[in-house]
Amino acid sequence: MRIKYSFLLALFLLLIPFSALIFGQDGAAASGETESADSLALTLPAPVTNLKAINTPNDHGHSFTVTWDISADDGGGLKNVLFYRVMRSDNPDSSFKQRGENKLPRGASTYQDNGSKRKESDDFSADFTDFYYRIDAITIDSNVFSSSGIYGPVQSKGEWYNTGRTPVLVAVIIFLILTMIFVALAKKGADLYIRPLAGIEAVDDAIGRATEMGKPILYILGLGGADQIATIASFTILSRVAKQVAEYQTKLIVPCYDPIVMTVAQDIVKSSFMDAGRVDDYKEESVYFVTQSQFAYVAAVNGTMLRELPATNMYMGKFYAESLILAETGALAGSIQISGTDEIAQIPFFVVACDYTLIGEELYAASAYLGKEPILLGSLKGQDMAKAAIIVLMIIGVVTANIGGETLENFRELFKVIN
Amino acid sequence: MRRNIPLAVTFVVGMLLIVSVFLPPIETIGEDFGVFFSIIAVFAFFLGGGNLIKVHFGKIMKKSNDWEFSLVTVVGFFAMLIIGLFKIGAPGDISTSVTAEGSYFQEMFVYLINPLQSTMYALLAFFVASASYRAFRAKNREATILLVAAFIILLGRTPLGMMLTGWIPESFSIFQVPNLAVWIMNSPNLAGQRAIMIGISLGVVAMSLRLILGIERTYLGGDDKG
Amino acid sequence: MRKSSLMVLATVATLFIVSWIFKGIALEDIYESNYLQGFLLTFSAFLTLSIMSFLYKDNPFYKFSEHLFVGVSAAYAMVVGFWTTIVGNLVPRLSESLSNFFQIPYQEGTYNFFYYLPVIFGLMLLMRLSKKHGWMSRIPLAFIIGTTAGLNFIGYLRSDFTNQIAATFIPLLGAAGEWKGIGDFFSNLSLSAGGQLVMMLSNWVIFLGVFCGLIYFFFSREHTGLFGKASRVGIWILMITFGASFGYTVMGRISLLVGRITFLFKDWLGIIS
Amino acid sequence: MLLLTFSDIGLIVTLVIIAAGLGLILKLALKGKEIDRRIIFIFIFFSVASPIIFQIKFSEKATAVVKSIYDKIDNLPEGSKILISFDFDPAMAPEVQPMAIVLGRHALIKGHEVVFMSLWTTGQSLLTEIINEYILPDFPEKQEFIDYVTLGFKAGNEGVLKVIATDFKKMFPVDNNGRPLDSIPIFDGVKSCSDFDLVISIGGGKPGPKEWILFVTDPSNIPMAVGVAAVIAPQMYPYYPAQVLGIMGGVKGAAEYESEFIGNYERFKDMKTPGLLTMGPQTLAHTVIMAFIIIGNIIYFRKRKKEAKS
Repeated sequence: MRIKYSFLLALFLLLIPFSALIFGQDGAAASGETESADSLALTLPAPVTNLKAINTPNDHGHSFTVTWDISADDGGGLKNVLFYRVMRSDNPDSSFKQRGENKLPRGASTYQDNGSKRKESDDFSADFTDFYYRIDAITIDSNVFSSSGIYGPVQSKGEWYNTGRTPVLVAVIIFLILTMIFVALAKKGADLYIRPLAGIEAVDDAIGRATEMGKPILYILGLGGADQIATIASFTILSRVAKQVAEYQTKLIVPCYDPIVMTVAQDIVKSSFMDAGRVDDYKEESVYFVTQSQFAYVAAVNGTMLRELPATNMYMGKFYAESLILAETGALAGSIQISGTDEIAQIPFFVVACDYTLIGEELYAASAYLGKEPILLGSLKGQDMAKAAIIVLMIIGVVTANIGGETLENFRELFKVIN
Repeated sequence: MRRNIPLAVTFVVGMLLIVSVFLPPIETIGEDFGVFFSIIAVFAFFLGGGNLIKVHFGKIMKKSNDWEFSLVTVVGFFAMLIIGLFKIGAPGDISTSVTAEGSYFQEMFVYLINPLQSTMYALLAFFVASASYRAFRAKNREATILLVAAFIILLGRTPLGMMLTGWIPESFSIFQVPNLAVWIMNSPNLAGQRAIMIGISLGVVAMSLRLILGIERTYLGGDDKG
Repeated sequence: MRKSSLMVLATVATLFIVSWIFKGIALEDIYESNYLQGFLLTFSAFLTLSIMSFLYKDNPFYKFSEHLFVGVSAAYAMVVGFWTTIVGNLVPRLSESLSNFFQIPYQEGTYNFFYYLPVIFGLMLLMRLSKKHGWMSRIPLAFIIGTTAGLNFIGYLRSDFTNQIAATFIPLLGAAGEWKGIGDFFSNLSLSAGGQLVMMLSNWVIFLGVFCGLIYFFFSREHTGLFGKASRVGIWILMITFGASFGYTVMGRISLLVGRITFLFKDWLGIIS
Repeated sequence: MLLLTFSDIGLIVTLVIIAAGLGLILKLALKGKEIDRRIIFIFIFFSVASPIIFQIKFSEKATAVVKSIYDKIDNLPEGSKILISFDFDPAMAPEVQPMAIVLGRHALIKGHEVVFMSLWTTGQSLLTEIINEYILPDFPEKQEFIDYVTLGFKAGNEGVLKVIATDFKKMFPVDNNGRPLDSIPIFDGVKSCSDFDLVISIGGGKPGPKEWILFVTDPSNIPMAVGVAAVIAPQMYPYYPAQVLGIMGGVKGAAEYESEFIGNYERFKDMKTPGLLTMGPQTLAHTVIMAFIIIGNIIYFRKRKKEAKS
C-alpha cells in the first residue's frame, strides 16, 4: 500500500517540473515571410524602428540582446530590404563596427551580441562599459542601406543565477527526492519486486560452466573511457563477476582498451579477490592494457579468444563497429556470450550473435540486480516511476496532438524550454 | 577514510557540475573539466604503455608461448614512439603537425596502421554473413520476427525484391518489398529505437545520481590498503 | 618449427618479394624511390591478407600482424595524445618557456593556475605504482567519475530525453490538415505506400511501439496480465528494430570489403583499372 | 553470332559457380548438416570480388518511386524545360553523382531544354565536371544556350530559392559565363520556376531537396523530383506522392534509374553506369546472405524433425 502511495506521489512530483515549464518559456520571435521582393529599385529603404539593446539576462556578462522592429520595406512597402547589420561602437558618434561575421537575413528582429570574455581577445567586450548600437537595413547592393538612430549607452553585466533554467532545477530536485524516498523505503525493508532478467541470471550459470570446464572467463569493458556511464555500469558487473570467479577459482581475463579503465579494473578485481578471501589467487596479469586503437584492440582480443578458448565471454560497456567482430569470433571459439551495451546502433549485432543481451537501460540496472542491495533496488524503483510519468506525458501529448495544431505546438514548446 | 575521500570528491564534483548549469559565472566549468580529463588521460598513458611493455617483456623473458611475437609488439611500439616524439622525417621544424604529410609518423599510419585497421573493419562483411546464417533461425516467435524483419530489409535492397513483388497494384503498393522495407525502417524501427533511447536517458540520469550520492560505489574497489 | 610450416613461410616470403620487385619496376615512372614505394604497397597488401587469413584460422601471419598492430597503434595514440593534449592544451597555459620551445603561442589567462589541478591528479594517478600511497590514485578516479555523473545527469535531463518524448507527440489521424473527414477517408481508402491509411498506421505503430517498448523496460513490476501482453508487444517491436537495423547495415559493411578488395586488385596487383 | 563481353563471361561464370555451390550446400542442408563458416566466407569474398574484377552489373527493376521520375521525363513533350540543381559536395558525390549523370543524359536525349544550377559552393566544380566529362561527350550535337545552360552556384541558400520561385532573372541576371539570361534562348518565356515543366534537386544536405519542396515547388505546384543520399531517403517519403512525384534513394535508386534508362535506349546500352556497378557486389552479396539464411532455416527444421523422431 505504501508503495502505491509513493508511486502516486512520485508521479505527481514528476509532472510538476514539466508543467512549470509552461510558464518559464518566452515566446520566440517568429517572423512569417512569404513573398519576396519584386522590385529591385535601389531607393533607400525605411530604417528599422524601436531599436533596443539590453544586457542579456541569465548569463555571465559580456553579452547584449538587441531587438528592433523590422523596416517597413522588409516584406512590405518597397520590399527591398534583404539583410540587416548590427553595428556597435563605444562612441556614439563614430567607429561603428559590424557585429557577428554575417549579415542577418531579412525578417530578423533580434540579435544576441556575445563578446569575448577574455581580455586578450580582439573581440573582448568589457562589462560595465558604455556601448552604442545601430542597425542598418541593407538592400541587394550592400552600399545602399539606411541606418537607424543610435541606441545607448548600454552596459553588460553578469548574473549569479540563471532564472531561465529554474524548471530544470525543479526537475533535478524532484529526481533527487524521488530517489531518496525509494532508497529510504528500501532501507526500511519494503519488499521491492524486480522482474528477472535472463541476461543477469545467465551470469551465474556462465561462471559455473567455466569452472566445470576449467576454462577462463573473458570480460571486455568495451571501448568507452571512465567518462562513460556504460563503462561505470560495467565496473560494477565486473566486481560481481570477479567475486564469484575468486570463489570458484576460475581464471579471469580482462583486456583493456583504456589505461584509466585498466587501473580501475585492476583495483576492482583485486579487492573482489580480497573480499572473497583469496587474495593469493589474484594474478596481476589477468587485467592488462592492450592498445587504445579500436581495431588493433579487436585484433588482439580476437587472437586471445581463439588461443585461450574462454568458456564465457562477457561484453559490457560501450561498443562500436567491433561488436560483431568480437561476438562472431567468440561464437567460433564456442564460448557462451553475454553482452550489454547502451550504444543503440550495436545492440542489434549483440542480440543476433550473443546468447544473452542486456538492452540499453538493462545494463545500468544490472548492478542493482546482481547486488540485490535494497538501496540499489530502491533507486531502480524510482527510475520506473519516472518511466510511468513519461508514459503519462506521452499519452497527454498524443491527445493534445490530435486536438489541434496549436495545442500541440504549445505542449511541444514546453519540452524545448529545457536547454 | 581511503574510501570516503574519493566518495566525497565524486559528490562535490558531481554536484558542482549540476549546480554550474544554473550559475552563469561557472557555466563553462564542464568544458574545463573535460579538458582536465583528457590531460589526466595522458598521464594514464604511462600506466597503459608501461603495462603493455611489462606484459610483453614478461613473455619474452619467460620465453612463454609465442614470445617471438611479443618482440614484434615491443619493437613496433618503441619504433613508433621514437618516430612520433622526435617528429622524425617531419617536413618542417618542431611546430609542424606530427601527422603532417610526408613525416615518417604519417607514412607509418598510411602504409601500416591504415591497411590493418580497414581490413579488420572489413572483416565485418564476412561476419554479418556468418551471423545471419547462424542466428536468423525461426526458433521461436521473437527469433522469427527478427528473421523476417531482417529478410525483408535485405530483400528490399536487391533487384529481387522488385522482381518478386512488382506486380502488386498501386493501391496495395505497401506490400511491394522495397516499400515495405522503407515502412519498417520508418515506423516500427523508429518506435523501437525511441523506446530504447528514452530508457537509456532515464537510466543514465538514475545511474549518475546513484554515483553522485555514493549509492553505487563498486568502482572504488574495496576498503583495502592496496 | 615443423618442416611444412617452414615451407609455407618460404613460399609466402618468395611470393611477396617477387611482388615487391614487380611493383618496384611498375612504379619506375611514377616515383623516384620506386622500390621503397613498391615495398610499402606490397607490405600493406601483405598485412591486409594476413588479417584476412584469420577467417580461415589463427596462424603465424595473423599473429605477426596483430602484434605489430598492437605495438604501433598503442604508440600512435600516445604520441598523438602527447602532441595534442600536453603540448596543445597544457603547455600553452602553464609555461611560457616551454611554449617557446615547442613554438606554440602562449595563452595568457587569469585562471591558468587551475590547470595545475589535472597535473596533480595525473601525478596522483601514477601513485598507484607505489604500494604505500596507491590508494591516492582513487582521488583522480573519483574526480573523473564525478565529472561524468554530473555532466551526464544534467545533459540527459536537459536534452536527449525530453526531445525523444516530444517527438512522440504525433497526430494519430495524420498530420494537421491532412484529415479531410471520414467520407474522404473511406472514399480514398487504399494500401498504397504513400496513402493516408498507411500514414495513419505508421503513426499508430510509432506511438504504440514506444509505449509498449517502455513497458518492456519496467523492472519493478511483474510482467503479467495486460501489462505482460504490452511488454510482449514491446519485445516484438524491439525485435523488428534489431532485425531491420541489422539488415540495413549489411550494405555499408559490404562497401568496406569492396574497398579492401579494390585495394588488392587495383593498387597492388593492378588487375583492374 | 553470339557476342559476349568480358563482363558477360564473368557474370555467367560467377553465377554458375555461386549457384552450383549453393546447390551443393542445399543438398547437404537437406540432410541437416551445419555448414562450416569458412564456406560462407568464401562465398562472400567471391560474390564481392568477382563483380569488381569483371565489372558485373545486374539489371534492376525500377520501383514505383523511381519509375515515376523516369516516366515523367520520358513523357514530357520534346522541348520541355527542366531545371536540375546539384545540391551536394564531394563527400556525398559517390551516392548521388550517378543520378545527376543519368538524369542529365535522359533529359538531353529526349530533347528537353535543361538548366543546371547548384546551391552548394562545392557544387560548382562538380557541376562542371559532371557536365563536361560525363554528359556532353555523348551529345556532340547539343548546343549550349539552346539545349542546355549552366547557371552555376549561387550563394544565399534558401534565399536563392525564395527569389527564383517568383523571379528567376533577379537571382540569376547572367549565367555561369556572364551571359545575360535575356539573350539565352532557353530562357525565352521563363520568368519564374513555375515556367519549368519539371524541377529536380539532387542532394542530401541543407539546402537541398527539402528546401526546394518547401520554398519553390510545393507553393507553386511545380512538378518536383528528388535524388537523395540513402540516409536522407526516409525523410523524403512523407512528401511522396503529393509534393514530389518521385524519389531516388542512394546508389540503389540511381541504379534503378540507370537500368531503366539503358534498357530503353539502345544508344546508351554500353554507357558507364556507376550506380549499377556499385550495386553489383551489393546485390550478389545480399543474395548470398539471404540464401544462407534460408539454408540455415532448412537445416534447423531438418534437425528438429530428426530430434523429434528420435
